[in-house]
Amino acid sequence: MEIQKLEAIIEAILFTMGESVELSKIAAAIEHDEETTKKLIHNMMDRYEKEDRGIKIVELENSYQMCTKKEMYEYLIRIARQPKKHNLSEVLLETLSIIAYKQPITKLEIEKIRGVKSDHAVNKLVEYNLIHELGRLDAPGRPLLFGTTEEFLRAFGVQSIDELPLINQEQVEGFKAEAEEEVQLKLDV
Amino acid sequence: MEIQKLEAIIEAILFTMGESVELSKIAAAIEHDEETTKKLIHNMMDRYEKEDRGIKIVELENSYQMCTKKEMYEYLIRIARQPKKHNLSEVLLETLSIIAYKQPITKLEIEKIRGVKSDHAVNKLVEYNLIHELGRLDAPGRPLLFGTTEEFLRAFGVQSIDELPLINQEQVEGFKAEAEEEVQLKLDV
Amino acid sequence: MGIPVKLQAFEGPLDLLLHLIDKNKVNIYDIPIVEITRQYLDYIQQMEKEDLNIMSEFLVMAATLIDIKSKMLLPREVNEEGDETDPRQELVEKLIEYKMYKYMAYELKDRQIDAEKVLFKEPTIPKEIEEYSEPVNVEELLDGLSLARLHSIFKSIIRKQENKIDPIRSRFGKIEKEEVSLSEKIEYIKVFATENNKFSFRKLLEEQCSKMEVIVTFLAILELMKTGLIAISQEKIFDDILIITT
Repeated sequence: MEIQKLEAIIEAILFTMGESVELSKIAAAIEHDEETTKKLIHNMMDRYEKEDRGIKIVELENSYQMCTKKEMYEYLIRIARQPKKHNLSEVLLETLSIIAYKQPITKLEIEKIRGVKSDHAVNKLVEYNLIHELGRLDAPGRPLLFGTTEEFLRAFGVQSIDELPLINQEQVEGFKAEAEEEVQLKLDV
Repeated sequence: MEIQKLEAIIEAILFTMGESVELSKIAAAIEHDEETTKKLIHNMMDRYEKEDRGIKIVELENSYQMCTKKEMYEYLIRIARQPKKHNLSEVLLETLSIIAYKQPITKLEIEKIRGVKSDHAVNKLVEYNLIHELGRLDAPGRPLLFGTTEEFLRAFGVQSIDELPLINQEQVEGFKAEAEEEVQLKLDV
Repeated sequence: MGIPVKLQAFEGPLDLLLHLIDKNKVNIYDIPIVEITRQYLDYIQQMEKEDLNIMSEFLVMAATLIDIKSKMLLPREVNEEGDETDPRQELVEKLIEYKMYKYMAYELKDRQIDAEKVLFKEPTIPKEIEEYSEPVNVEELLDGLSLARLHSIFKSIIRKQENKIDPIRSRFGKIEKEEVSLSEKIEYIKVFATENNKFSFRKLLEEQCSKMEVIVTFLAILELMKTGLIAISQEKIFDDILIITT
């Protein structure tokens, strides 16, 4: 077989295995002795290194493995961080609203209100830094209490959690007053 | 950045991820627009194909994935694990071909074409991850719509569903021509 | 024309029909309905009648064939354009479509054989990259979410929760608990009656904390009246009821 064909087989083997492959196995697959195989692989290693390639072959105790070149890491990170487009699902929004208005609140209480297990939602909200642990309830099992974070308040432009439900009440009142004023104006005209 | 460097990055990304990577993600990672990125990748695809390489890049509906060339199979199988095989019965293949060509399609429509109940076949294909639910039809009962998955493209070596073997219409014409010929023969006799 | 001794398994009525058309070497556009129908019926007679569901699908096709057969005997129907319609047409179209997909299935099978020879690779994402996680941007996360919206979500959850409580069943729950037993209540009133010779029914009720207790107390009073331990008197309607120990 031509050298090119043999190298192609070695490339395919190292690629698909992903992990390190013993020299003896590679040699058996291409039906050549280990010495020849080793020479072939070292040739490939040199070429991969010289050429502008994203991958290379490394030797590890008579085994070989294909891997990415270190210089590629910063680009790989860009790929790795892309899929994590954070967004608030309905479940998360629901859980967040309960915590915002009922804090400090235990997971059990949240579950009672929602009627479903809420571990995942609570964990996600903690991960998103929208809620955090406030301490423990002085009750059997000493369950964790959750509340919204400062970041959460800041994002809504609210000073403290006391303002949360009130703001809404005030808003409603405000709307009412406005509406009444308008009516009054109309009557005056 | 030089083209070689960009190609090296793309190679590293596709190698590392192993799975299919969307064009948009690759483009974002190399900080180029999708069109340029696509051109780059297609250039690489051509070169991988021409050169004596063991690996190649395949396109799957606007995503790209690295894989071994099929000529390598006989050597690889001496080392690598047999890739999972879907042993598809005639019923499953028939149902799958209907879904592939008619997607999005409801179970009822499949059954109309086949003339038999198809729950089992559809469920099996979903289980094999060859088809999946695409949503619901805006019709009474809001029936589920099915379509093929990326795994389907991979399992059948198809780039995109538009590229499926033979276009319906042509095939129909072919059948018609065949039939007419037969009729003609009879008339001639 | 005979049926093959060994019955083939057919996927469905269309599959069988195509087989018969092929076997008879007839044109799909010009199905000799009488002959094909006869063979079709012969075939389903030999079928194992174990699965009625499968059987019924074959029978529907048989009925369709017989329907076509009878229509063939009648003068041809004419459509709006004045053309004669072939009663077989609908079936032919169905058969052609089905045949096409069967053909595609073979094509797919061929492709699959090739595609199976391609091997992929598991992701081997270096640890440094895998462990990297983008810090969450809270502002962006909450973008488009107003306090009013959050509040309305909260309100709707509370409403939902309230709706979940079945008013009738929730009361059943309290009865089941039987916190107040009638016999205990009777004992209680007996003691109360011996301590106070004459007492107000209303006052007695005021001492009861739950609705359930009120009801049981009332029942206890009735019971004690029946046994003659107490007597009651009321001057005018809606007046307080006086309970007197006899």
